[in-house]
Amino acid sequence: MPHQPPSDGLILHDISVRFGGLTALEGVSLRVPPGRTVGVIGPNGAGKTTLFNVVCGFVAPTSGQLTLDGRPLRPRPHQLKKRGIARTLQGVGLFPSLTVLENVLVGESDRDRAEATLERCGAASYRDEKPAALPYAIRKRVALARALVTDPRLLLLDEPAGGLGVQEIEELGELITGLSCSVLLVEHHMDLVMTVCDEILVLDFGKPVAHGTPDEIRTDEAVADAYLGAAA
Amino acid sequence: MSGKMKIATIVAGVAVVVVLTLVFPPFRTYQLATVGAYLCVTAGLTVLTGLNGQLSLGHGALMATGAYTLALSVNAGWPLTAAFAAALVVTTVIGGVVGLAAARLRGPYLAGLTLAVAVVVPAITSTFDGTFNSDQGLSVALEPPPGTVTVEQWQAWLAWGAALIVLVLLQLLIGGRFGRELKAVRDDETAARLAGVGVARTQVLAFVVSAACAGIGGALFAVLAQSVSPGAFPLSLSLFLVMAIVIGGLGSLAGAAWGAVLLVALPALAHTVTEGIDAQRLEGNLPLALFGVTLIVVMLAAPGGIAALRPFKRSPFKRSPFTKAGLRPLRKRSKA
Amino acid sequence: ESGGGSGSSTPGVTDTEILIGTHMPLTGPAAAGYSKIAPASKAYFDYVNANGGVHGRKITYKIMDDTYNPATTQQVVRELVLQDKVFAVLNGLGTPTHTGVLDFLKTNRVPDLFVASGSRSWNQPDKYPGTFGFNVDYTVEGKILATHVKETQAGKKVCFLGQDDDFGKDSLAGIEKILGPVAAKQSYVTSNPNVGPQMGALKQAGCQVVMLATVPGFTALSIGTAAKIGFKPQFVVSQVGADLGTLTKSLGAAAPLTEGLISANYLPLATDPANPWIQLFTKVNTQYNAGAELDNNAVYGMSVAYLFVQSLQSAGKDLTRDGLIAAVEKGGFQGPGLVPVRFAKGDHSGYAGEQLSKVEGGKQIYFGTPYTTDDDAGAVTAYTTAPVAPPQNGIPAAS
Amino acid sequence: MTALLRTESLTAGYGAAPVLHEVDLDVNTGSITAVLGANGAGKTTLLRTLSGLLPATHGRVLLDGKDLRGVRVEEMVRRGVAHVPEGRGVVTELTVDENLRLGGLWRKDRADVRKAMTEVYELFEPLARRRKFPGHQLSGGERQLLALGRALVGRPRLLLLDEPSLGLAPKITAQIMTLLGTLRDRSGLTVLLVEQNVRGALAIADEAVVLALGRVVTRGTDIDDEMRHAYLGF
Amino acid sequence: MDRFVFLTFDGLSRGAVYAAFALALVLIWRATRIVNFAQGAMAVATAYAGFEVSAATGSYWLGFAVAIAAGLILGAVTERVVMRFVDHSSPLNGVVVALGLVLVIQGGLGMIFGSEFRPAEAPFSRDAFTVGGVALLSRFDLFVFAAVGIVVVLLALLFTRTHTGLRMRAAAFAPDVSRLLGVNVSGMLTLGWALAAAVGSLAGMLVLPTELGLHPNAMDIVFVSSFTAAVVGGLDSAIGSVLGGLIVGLLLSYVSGYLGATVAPIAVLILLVVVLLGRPGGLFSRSAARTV
Ligand SMILES: Nc1ncnc2c1ncn2[C@@H]1O[C@H](COP(=O)(O)OP(=O)(O)OP(=O)(O)O)[C@@H](O)[C@H]1O
Ligand SMILES: Nc1ncnc2c1ncn2[C@@H]1O[C@H](COP(=O)(O)OP(=O)(O)OP(=O)(O)O)[C@@H](O)[C@H]1O
Ligand SMILES: [Mg+2]
Ligand SMILES: [Mg+2]
Repeated sequence: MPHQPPSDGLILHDISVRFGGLTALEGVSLRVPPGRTVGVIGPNGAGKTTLFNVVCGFVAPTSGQLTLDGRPLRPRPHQLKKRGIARTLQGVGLFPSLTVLENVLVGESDRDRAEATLERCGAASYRDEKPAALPYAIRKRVALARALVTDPRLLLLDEPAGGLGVQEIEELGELITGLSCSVLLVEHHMDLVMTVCDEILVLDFGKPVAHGTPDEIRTDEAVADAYLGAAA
Repeated sequence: MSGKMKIATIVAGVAVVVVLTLVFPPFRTYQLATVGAYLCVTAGLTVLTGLNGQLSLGHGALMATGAYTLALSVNAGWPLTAAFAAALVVTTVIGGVVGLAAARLRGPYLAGLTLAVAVVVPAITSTFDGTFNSDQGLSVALEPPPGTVTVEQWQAWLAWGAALIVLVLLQLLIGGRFGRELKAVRDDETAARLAGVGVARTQVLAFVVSAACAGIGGALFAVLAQSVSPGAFPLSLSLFLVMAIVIGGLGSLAGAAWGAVLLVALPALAHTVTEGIDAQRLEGNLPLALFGVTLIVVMLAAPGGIAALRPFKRSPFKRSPFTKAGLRPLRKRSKA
Repeated sequence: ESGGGSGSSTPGVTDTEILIGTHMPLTGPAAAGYSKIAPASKAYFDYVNANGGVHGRKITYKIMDDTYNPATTQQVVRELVLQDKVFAVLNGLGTPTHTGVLDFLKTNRVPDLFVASGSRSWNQPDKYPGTFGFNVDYTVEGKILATHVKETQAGKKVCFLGQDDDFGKDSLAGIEKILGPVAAKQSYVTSNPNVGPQMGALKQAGCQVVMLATVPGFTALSIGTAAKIGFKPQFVVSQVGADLGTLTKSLGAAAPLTEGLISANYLPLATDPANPWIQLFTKVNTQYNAGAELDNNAVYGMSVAYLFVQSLQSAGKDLTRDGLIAAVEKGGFQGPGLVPVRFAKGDHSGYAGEQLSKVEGGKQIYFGTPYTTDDDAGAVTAYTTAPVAPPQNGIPAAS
Repeated sequence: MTALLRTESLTAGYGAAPVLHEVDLDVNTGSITAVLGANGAGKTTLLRTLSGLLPATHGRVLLDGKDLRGVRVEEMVRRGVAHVPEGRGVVTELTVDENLRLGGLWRKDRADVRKAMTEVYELFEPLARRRKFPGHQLSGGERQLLALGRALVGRPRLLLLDEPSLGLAPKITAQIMTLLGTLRDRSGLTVLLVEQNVRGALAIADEAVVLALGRVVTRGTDIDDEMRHAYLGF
Repeated sequence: MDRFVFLTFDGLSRGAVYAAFALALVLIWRATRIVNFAQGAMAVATAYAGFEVSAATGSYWLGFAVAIAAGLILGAVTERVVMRFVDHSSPLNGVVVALGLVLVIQGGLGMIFGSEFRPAEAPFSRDAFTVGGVALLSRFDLFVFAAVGIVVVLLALLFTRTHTGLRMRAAAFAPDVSRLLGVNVSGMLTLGWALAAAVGSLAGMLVLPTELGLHPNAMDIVFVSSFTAAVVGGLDSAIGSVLGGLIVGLLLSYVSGYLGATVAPIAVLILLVVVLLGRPGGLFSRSAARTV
């Protein structure tokens, strides 16, 4: 897809978020360069989703700055589309009363594009069904299609592999690798994270504990300790 | 049904009604006119409440706004079309103001606010009684209908002409992108935001659209009654409007049409059925109770409303509410 | 068409039947009291029908419930006129409700007789030639009550509490015509059943006489609230809100508070068994009103029906709408009223005045003579003609 | 070993067409049975039918040899069956503590409920930090832990788990799998474990059942390669 | 100053009455997530029963007990016979059925008792104690305050301290999950309705003596004011509803006293707008729910 390569992508600078007495993020800095895939991992409750919420404007950071392509980002969720950002939710977040196709059309009302995106995500054959009756995996594909249809420059994926089978995850990996936009990926499925990410940020209790390439992270002691456990 | 088919159905339906006005006796024609006026309101309300999930218990007050605006304009010597335009503009503005407040509120809190709007009408008419003439209201000086047309026919044509315009415009509006956005906001605000839908904007717009429809409906009522007074727009009117769209079938214009018919037909039927019985205390009370029973029975038997009934497909009685509850996906319920 | 001479072409009239209708609140908050009126009228018509009817025609009275909602009134009156084709509308109740159908009834040339409200709107013969009032109008009443206050309570501080509509305003206008500006005035709305702030203000203003233009529920509430805060003025209450039976029921154990209450009325009181009219109405009531209690509302309903039968008798066998209106305008009716109805060519207002009543020993009784006056600057004068007795069979004779 | 749970030609679905077809199952006391299958195979439907959320259209379910037909959903937990549904089912309006209490409300042994709650808090440290927080503030994984912990507070005999690893960090997933093994060995807990994390599930399972299009296509202690390729995609 | 004091006490005693009824609304909201529009009509029906018994036996307190008991029964029956068969996939279905019930009850009461006002006696004197010529509160007002206070405390204890309260809340929020956890959801709903209707009946017994009297529609206006009060306070908070009731009562009193009775509804609307724009979930709402 031909579009202007962004000058310098998304930059988070020293972001902190507090909810009352609870520190959800503390001093997180991160750059998502154009076209690259950056993974964010960490134990449950480490603040990954909160990080996404900051980028999307659902949560105002207690301190720190955000810039997108050199311009400050003061996001409002429904204006993300205009700035070329799209996001999937940790659950599924489909509109139950709309059909699969209509769900995608909410993101982008061009019918041909919507159908093409559904096709690309492998959900085209369900276009006229309501989400409730679909298997979880299909619903996740539709949710992905709804984010992708806006043709974003930055895509935020919150646990896209949750609930998917082995083969499904492989297909998802291929799809992510094939994307030309930059991707910020939160995921607990290590195989996927390790194969698709160019670099990975590890959070624990809201603080960055490691940052590096998949290989570096795989062998990092602290990460194994806090997150991967014996399974790594 | 495709959008074009739906519009064709609307036009055909209105045409049938107009033919009926030529053959019906005057009172039936007047009832048809009333149905047409109600239809404008229920159609707008079903867009707001059915499609966008915002409950308004104050649409009676918006109707009053339209009715009073028309009355004041006509009495100031404006032609009827200009008076209708004025009613439309004023209710749109008021609807926008209420909608702005409503967009922040959910569920019973929205119900509470709109309820307060509904009960404020008499207070306003008596506080500014120089303009609105308190409880007694205003009479509307209308020119007699042209030619040999009877008053009732003229009223019916006016009402159904307006209903035609309202329905076609609403169908165009909800058949496309706006309709999807309304439902998206109702289903999941967070996901809607992320998909680029301005939630507050959509909600205010929905309120404005439905207020405009209510204004037109109210203005038609002023024409039908040739008078307006606060007593004609009580809280019960607002509640009945909500009942009508739910019983008719929430969220579809067909449901709104059923609702409008029921608003006129049900009380009349309840009265007719009980007419033979005249014991002092039953009079009035029996039809009232019968009306209530009908509402409950219909709601239990046809939870999707009349418009959703497919009599030959499957009996609604067969579905037990318990297995139904079991079917609900857990995911949606627990918001997890 | 209504000008046609033959009975068959007049809507609602056949050789054997006259169909008339009315609108009343039978249900809803306004139904209290009022819902008894129409059944009483109907009972009287049944009595007349059982005794041969009027000119051989039986009267059928169709009562429509409008719940005091003007929009419903529109519906039901149209149903009566367009669908049922009633000959006339009788005793439609309520100012806001009935105001809305005046034009419709006029357009359809339907006689609109004896409207049940004291508004002055019914008396516009030029604008609404078919509409006639029945109740004494609120201004006339205000003048009469105020005259009594002026005579018996001279020098006292007189205040006013009224409903926030025509009823209150017209009453106050009448009162102030006689007394000049009152010392303090307050108003209430039916949607807020707490008159604490108002009574508090009147107490603080040092009012000694409080004149009420209130519906019965609010009369009771006002008296009760006043007592609650230790405020015991002389209450002078409009007939609309002074029916002792209703007040007693509302007040329950506090009913003794009504002692000494001054009001006025133009019809015999149901609690006066010596009155021949009450005797007649009691008889009709037991026979034809399903054992309902004969209270002042029922007396009112029967009096309306009596006046209507008088009008029919006077209109003659060849019944037309214009004929009926002409007969009413001819006037000269004598019936249960303590004062005459004023009907004439240029006057469509109802009863011309009232007689004062007082609650004594738990009973509402008349005292003094009836008075009449107009709603303008006219003097309040005593009416001394003795009341008539009802005809032997209880049915007005053809005149 | 005896069969704690047994199904006989169990058939169930949501509309006219069944989703589950004639499923026969034997789950031995004190065993872990992994239920595997592609997305949409009917795993969730199977668990919902077992716990009574979805009525069976045909066939029957036996617990301890007793037919469960007519037993109400709320009764199941008293018979020792705990179902952790797909999508967690945390009551988001209640606090973490209240959610946990809810898991043991039906039990008479109050002291043991308190003990069980303490154990859960020790086991799932993120929950301990959030006792008084309303459920809606929790992260996805924390909710999953809460649902699981809540089931444990009831000290069930039979645990029906629908993708417990969904949204959990690898370390915690491993911890939970170990925990299941321990509970099985120590207190004879029986588990029916629906998992997409096939490797992890098979590592602790005594037996595996593979569903495809609502039918049992294979079962046993180990799944051969052909089956793996055909139904599990690896 | 005297006037202000008088109006304050007048508003408080009126507000206590709204609070009582708002409590019933809050209770049923917490137990079933339904705003019961039939609450007023149900309360009137049981009050008729109560006052009928009082009149027959001459004992106010016997009638009082009968009214509360009738509330319990009516609530339970309403849930068992009607409400449980309502399809709750749209929250409006329950609202419509409740409105249908209002018509049935009001029609039924009209048929049985007629539409005249009947006296609703108060158990204690309604004559206010006066201090320096200013009327403050009556014995009856104190009774109302006490009753409302007790109910608030009991409700708070029920919901926060008891297992049953937890079950009721869980059943209301997540019926399916609750059933999986062994909660008898249908029983909880019945209990919720029964309790709410009983509190409604209590409120009715407290409200009606201050109204025009007993009448099928007697609670219509009270319902509106009390619903407003509950919304102002926050529907999830018993304390909030009491505070909301007192605020609405005071506002109505001050406005009627200083500006005139006519403008009172306008003042209520303004109050709602101001409160809800600041706190869309009422004064006592908790922080907004996390949605992502
Ligand atoms: N709106 C909020 N109010 C209060 N606390 C919050 C809020 N949002 C998040 N938190 C808390 O902040 C912490 C981080 O939450 P977050 O959802 O970002 O975790 P996460 O890294 O996405 O975890 P998971 O992998 O389980 O999804 C959690 O402990 C959560 O309880
Ligand atoms: N509520 C429902 N209404 C109708 N059909 C449904 C419903 N829930 C599930 N289905 C259908 O039943 C089939 C089996 O679904 P089920 O959820 O049991 O699969 P699963 O094996 O749990 O898959 P997943 O791995 O995606 O959770 C699917 O084809 C699905 O479309
Ligand atoms: Mg997360
Ligand atoms: Mg599943």
